[in-house]
Amino acid sequence: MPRSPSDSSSLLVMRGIVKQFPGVRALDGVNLEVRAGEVHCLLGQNGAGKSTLIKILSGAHEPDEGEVLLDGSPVRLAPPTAAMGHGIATIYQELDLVDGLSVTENIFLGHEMATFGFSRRAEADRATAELLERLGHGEIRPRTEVGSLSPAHKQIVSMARALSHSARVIIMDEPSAALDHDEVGNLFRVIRDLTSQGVAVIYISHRLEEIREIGDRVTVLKDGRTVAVGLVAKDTPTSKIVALMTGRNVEYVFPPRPGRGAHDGRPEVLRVENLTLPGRFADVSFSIRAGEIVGLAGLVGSGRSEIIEAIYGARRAGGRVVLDGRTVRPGSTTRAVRMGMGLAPEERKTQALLLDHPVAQNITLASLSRYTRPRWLGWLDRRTEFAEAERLSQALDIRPPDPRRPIRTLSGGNQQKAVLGRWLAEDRKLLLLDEPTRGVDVGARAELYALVRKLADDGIGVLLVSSEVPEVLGLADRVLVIREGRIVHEAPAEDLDEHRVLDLVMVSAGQRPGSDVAHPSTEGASHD
Amino acid sequence: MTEVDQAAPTGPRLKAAGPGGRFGRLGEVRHLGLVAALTLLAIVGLVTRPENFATSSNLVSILALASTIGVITVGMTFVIIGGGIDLSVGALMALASVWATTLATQSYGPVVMIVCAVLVGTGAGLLNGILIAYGRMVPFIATLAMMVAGRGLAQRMSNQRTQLVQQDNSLIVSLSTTRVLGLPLLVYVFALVVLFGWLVLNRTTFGRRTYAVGGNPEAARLAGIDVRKHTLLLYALSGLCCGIAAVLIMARTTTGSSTHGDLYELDAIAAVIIGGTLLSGGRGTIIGSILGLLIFTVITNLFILNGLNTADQLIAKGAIIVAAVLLQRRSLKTHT
Amino acid sequence: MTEVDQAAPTGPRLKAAGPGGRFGRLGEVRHLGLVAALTLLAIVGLVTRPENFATSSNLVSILALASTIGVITVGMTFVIIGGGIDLSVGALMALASVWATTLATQSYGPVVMIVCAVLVGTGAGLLNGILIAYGRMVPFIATLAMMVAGRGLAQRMSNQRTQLVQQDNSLIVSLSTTRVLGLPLLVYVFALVVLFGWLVLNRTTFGRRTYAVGGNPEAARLAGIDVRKHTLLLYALSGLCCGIAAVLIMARTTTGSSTHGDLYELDAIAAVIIGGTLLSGGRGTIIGSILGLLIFTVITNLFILNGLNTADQLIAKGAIIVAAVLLQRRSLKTHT
Amino acid sequence: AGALVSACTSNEPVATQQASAPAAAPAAKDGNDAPGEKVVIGFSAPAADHGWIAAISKNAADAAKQYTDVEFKPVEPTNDINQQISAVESLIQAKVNVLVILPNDGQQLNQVARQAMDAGIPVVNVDRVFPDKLSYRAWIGGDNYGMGVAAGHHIGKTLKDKGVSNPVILEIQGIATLPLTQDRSKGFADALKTYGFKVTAQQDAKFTVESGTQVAANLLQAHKKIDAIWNHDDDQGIGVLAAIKEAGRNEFFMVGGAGSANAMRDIQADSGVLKATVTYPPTMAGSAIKVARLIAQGKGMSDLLEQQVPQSITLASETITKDNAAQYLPLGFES
Ligand SMILES: Nc1ncnc2c1ncn2[C@@H]1O[C@H](COP(=O)(O)OP(=O)(O)OP(=O)(O)O)[C@@H](O)[C@H]1O
Ligand SMILES: Nc1ncnc2c1ncn2[C@@H]1O[C@H](COP(=O)(O)OP(=O)(O)OP(=O)(O)O)[C@@H](O)[C@H]1O
Ligand SMILES: [Mg+2]
Ligand SMILES: [Mg+2]
Repeated sequence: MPRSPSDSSSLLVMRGIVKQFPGVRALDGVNLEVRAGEVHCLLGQNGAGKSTLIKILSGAHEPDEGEVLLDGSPVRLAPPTAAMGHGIATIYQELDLVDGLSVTENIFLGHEMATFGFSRRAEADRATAELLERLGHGEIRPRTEVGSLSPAHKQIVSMARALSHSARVIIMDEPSAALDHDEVGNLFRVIRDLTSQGVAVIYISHRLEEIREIGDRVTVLKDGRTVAVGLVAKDTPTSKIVALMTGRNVEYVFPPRPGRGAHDGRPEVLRVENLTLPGRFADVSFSIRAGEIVGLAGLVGSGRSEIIEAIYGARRAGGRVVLDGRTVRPGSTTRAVRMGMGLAPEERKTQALLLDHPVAQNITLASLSRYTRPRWLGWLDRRTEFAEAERLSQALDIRPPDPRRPIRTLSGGNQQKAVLGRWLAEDRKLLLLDEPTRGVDVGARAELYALVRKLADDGIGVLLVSSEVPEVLGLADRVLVIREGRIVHEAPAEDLDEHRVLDLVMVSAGQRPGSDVAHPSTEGASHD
Repeated sequence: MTEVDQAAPTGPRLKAAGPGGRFGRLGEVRHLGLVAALTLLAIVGLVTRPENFATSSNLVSILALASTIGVITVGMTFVIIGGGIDLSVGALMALASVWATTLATQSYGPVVMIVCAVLVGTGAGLLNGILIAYGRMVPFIATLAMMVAGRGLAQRMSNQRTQLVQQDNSLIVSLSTTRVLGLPLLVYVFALVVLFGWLVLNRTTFGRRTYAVGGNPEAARLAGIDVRKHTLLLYALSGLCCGIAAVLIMARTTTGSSTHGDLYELDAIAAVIIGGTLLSGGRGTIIGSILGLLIFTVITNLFILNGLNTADQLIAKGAIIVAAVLLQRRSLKTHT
Repeated sequence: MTEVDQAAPTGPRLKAAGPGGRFGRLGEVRHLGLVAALTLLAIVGLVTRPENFATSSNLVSILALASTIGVITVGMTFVIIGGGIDLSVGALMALASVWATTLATQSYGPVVMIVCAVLVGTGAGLLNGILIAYGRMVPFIATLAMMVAGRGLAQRMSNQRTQLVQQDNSLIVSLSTTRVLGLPLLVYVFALVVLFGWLVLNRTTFGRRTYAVGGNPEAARLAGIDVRKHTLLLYALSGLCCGIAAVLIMARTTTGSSTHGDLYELDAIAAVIIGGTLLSGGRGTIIGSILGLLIFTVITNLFILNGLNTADQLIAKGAIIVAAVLLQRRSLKTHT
Repeated sequence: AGALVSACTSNEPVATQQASAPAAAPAAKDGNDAPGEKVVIGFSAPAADHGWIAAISKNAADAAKQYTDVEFKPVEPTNDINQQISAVESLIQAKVNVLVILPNDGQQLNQVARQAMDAGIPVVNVDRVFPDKLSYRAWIGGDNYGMGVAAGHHIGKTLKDKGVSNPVILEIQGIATLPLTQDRSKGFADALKTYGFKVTAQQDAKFTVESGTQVAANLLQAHKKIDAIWNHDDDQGIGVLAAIKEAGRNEFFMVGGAGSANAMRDIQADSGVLKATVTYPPTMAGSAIKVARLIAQGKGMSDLLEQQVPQSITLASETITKDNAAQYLPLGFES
């Protein structure tokens, strides 16, 4: 590969970039230098300013100060069309697709193939099919409505869209957050393909092992400033990067777990019998004991989230769910909560948060009736409520430590802590955690792991879903491996390693896991 | 994720961040704009009609005019914050007023009439709620159907005639004619409803849940809130307000009629939105809605005092709405 | 990604999975429900009035009735898919009809009258667009203000009188009286507008971008679309449709009047929503809206054919709207 | 001569009938028009969204302008009862000398009119009557029942003369929920009954041109052969006629209502189906202003023997046909 670190011809240079938001100085003099044909990684804690920086590059924000040089000459990148004109394409962190439009239309949105305003649809469809083929996802059909795609496929479409611009610089803001191991490998293949053609890739991720695998050089941001520029990825130890990011030494390790068989005598918190939702999952049976953390491992689309949601009553499914000896009637989250369950859902922003509301109100949302007096009147004792929220946010070390701030202004990791905090206000018997660390930085992760373990030690049962196999293996006591909606293996975490899990998880050789993501829903349609 | 913000789908805002920020302050600042607009209108009143505008009897008249629709606006605020909309309010008020003034009902005396109006309003509101929460109909269509059918039923019950409140039941009329401390009783009813609405919205779990249900129904559901039941209750509450408003309009006009409350739905929705509540739900205040409503009422009063003709009055009203909103925007900007 | 679905905030859907799915088929299936509702209505018509309903003159009459508001519905579909709403349509049609029938305008002959109506509609629509896209006003409020002011201006211009189209300009009236292949010309105008709207919405970049602007304005902006300009154009388009509708209503009633198009805004919005367009924007079809509108027109026709009185008409209309929506839901369910 | 059936079936017990054709010009024969003590006349009417109501407001203003001793104080016209109540309240507060009120609904405005009377402000009630006699000093208005009767007689007689049996007679009302509409329909039905006829179908068209077109278009589909139509209002009649023309129907004749200049011209030209109209003169508003002035100044009507203005004045509804259209044309209001 034509990559030489000595090649000093910088394609893109940013100098002294400042960006001020009302009340926040998101960027405070950031420098960045990117070379042609390299994968330049941008690292930093949640809220460090990574997304803001790349939004300046993509023309979505205008910087307050500083300059951007492309090929040595200063350029103006706003509005987004200008950045595109300069050959800069972006895959945003928040999926930026239009659900109501087809795959093709999303990919060519803003730069449609058209004659006198009329779309040349066949031609665009062909181009789309080629792009998707190149990304290894020929099975996504160009005319499919994007809203019906799984998150992983949406991510692929976003990528295809960036490629459609034939850009010189492609920015990827946490592209792997919605992808599983296999998909990430696929993504890396595409990235290598791009860099070999001289395209520069700016890559953002909180998964440090990915940086090691794909990255050439690393720039680290902290609190809106550059703390390290152009470190060579292969040569810098992870611990050093983490120290640069967080300003302290975080052990990227999991809390110790109680020994094998520690839970044997303890009561069953949850028992699931033959849980079935046709077309999604079938015959799921397992149990969780008090103090136990059970992990669900599987590929994206294997049905883990749906199993969790069915247990919680958010989806109706056949079978039986028993919580603490009592059968849970399906179909009502209200009942599930009353019986002692709690769910930290997969998509924080859409499924858990009231973005405009203060942190405090987000924390107390599920336990409001605790602060009423008298209860039947529903009269809120707001002082007690606030005190409780404050206590929890301190206990969870939510930063900034002001429960009155709208939760929108917090970084992802801190938002996630508030979501967990919601279930700590009241005694829970079972916590269902779906991708609890998605988009959360290393430092915050370690804290979350410790918190979950502590909750378990206090006697709560935990069901954990994560697409990061090491996380499941590191945190859970016992692991259930899910494939195509069925439990295919169950073992204590100590008895498994990453390779073994990946083998179990894979669908029979030759078949792409991605193709499964789309099919069950189609089948479901024809069954009914 | 961009909020699908129906209210302002075009703003080139980023993720609706920005001024939406601080909670308490936002409230205050929003109201500041409305108060400024009201003050401006008052100044216009004082300048153009110095001898009429600021008289206590005129102010009482403004409040009395605002009472009926004001009660409805309180219910509408709940519904809109909860992510819905209620087009049936005017029709439900008419229906309740007709039902309560049929000869049959009137024969039981004023208390039964009041109970009847309130029950009819609440019942029809419940039906709205059932269609929306359990029949999963779009609120706009469900309440539109209710609006149409409600007026039809009212016409049918009243035989398309205006029904007088009979002499025996003049207790109801006394709500409008009896004054305490210079204010007709119906203004007190209005004030009580506003106070009650404010307390429920700001001080009870029901109110808190209303914001959650409107702001992010999925999150509310996953937090264990029974979103459907809550939605049902919101429409019932709006219906209840229509029932109370029916009593007030009976008191004020001494009649029940299928023509009462024509286009109240538009006025109430406009007041709520001018008051800073998002049409997409999850935000808003009772105080804002009431200020919005008062702006409309004062505008009307100024027109009456100045004897503008219909045409000019409409033109001016349109212009004032635009001006008030832009003024409010301005005061928001300078404060963030 | 849960769509913040203003339309159905209560559904216990997860991640908008479920029927929202396939594109082409969805379209078909949605329309299937509407077609089923229309068919049912037609059967009712055939059974109750066998000698009147299915006559060609009655069908022509239904189409002619649907033409005016149909043209407006096309514009409304664009605005709502683009994430907005336009309450001013009825008023703009009235204003355009009045402006085009003033003595001054009429003296220039029919062509100038038509141009005048279209320009007035488009101009007022542009003003809506400016207020919303650049003044960042909430569409509901901006177009409400325009509705109020538009009617006022129309009343002022016409001196609150009905203005007759003069004998010299009867070319305009001939749009309604001249028939080609049995259909009055105005039905062709309607059909052309629908065809044009369909082409623009489905086959041009402008149309596809409208979905993006309504469905995810932030994504549209990041894709380099000028969201504000696009929004502006959407309201101008709606205004243009009002101008065309004004010509049709002039042809049909032989007058311009400030009372034309009363409550058209509600009817048009209802037709669009019944047709499957989300009030929150980003989804919808022209065909659906037109089918929705036809349902309303056929209902009215059936009522009058059967001699129902107003009260019963209203009650039945409310019930039919509910039934149609539930029927549509059912047909959606069985197909996914 | 046309079937001039004078409306002697007034439902007002103390009605004073005016001469058959109202005087075309305000008569200034006596001292009553000479400037007297200054009076402030408050005026409230529904919003003018319609030719007849517009003529009401205009006639009132024109009549007031004739007198130097009258200060005319109109308030914002509105179609919302609640607002009209406030408007009248504001006039009471402004302490006008006399009030002229055309209420949106007599019953609903009764209370506030009573307040005015109690406060010593005489109220002249125009057209839609207050149910409580204590609420007004004088009432002046058209004869809605009589109007229906006139239309019924005209249609009945014409059809009888033609020898039609079982005729199809359609009625297009104004706003169905107004008492005046119900009075008109009752008079119409009663008069038809004397000929053994009845109304085949009835729809309401909200007093607007557009609604007139729509209702008529549908009614024409519902009835393949029609003998006569009575349309309550000449304004909405423009729309009705447009629909008839569009459908190319002419097997029937139509009678209008209210008496717009436009309708009279059509009748005079005898070019279409409109053969007659029954009047409901908006000049009543001008007369009301005159009456109000006299009441405030304590004068009587000089043609009458009484010292005071009568309590009730019912205008006759007259039938205008091709024969007498020319005579009435100056009194017709422009739509
Ligand atoms: N539009 C905005 N208005 C106000 N503050 C903002 C806005 N966008 C970002 N911020 C703030 O700027 C800071 C940097 O945010 P940014 O999204 O760039 O962080 P990030 O490094 O991408 O974090 P993450 O890893 O969680 O994605 C944060 O404090 C954030 O709250
Ligand atoms: N929005 C959607 N529309 C259609 N099908 C969906 C959607 N979301 C998920 N699915 C389908 O549901 C099935 C299970 O998805 P689920 O989200 O439960 O999987 P998962 O293992 O939790 O994966 P992830 O890690 O993405 O959450 C998959 O077949 C997927 O294709
Ligand atoms: Mg980020
Ligand atoms: Mg999942």
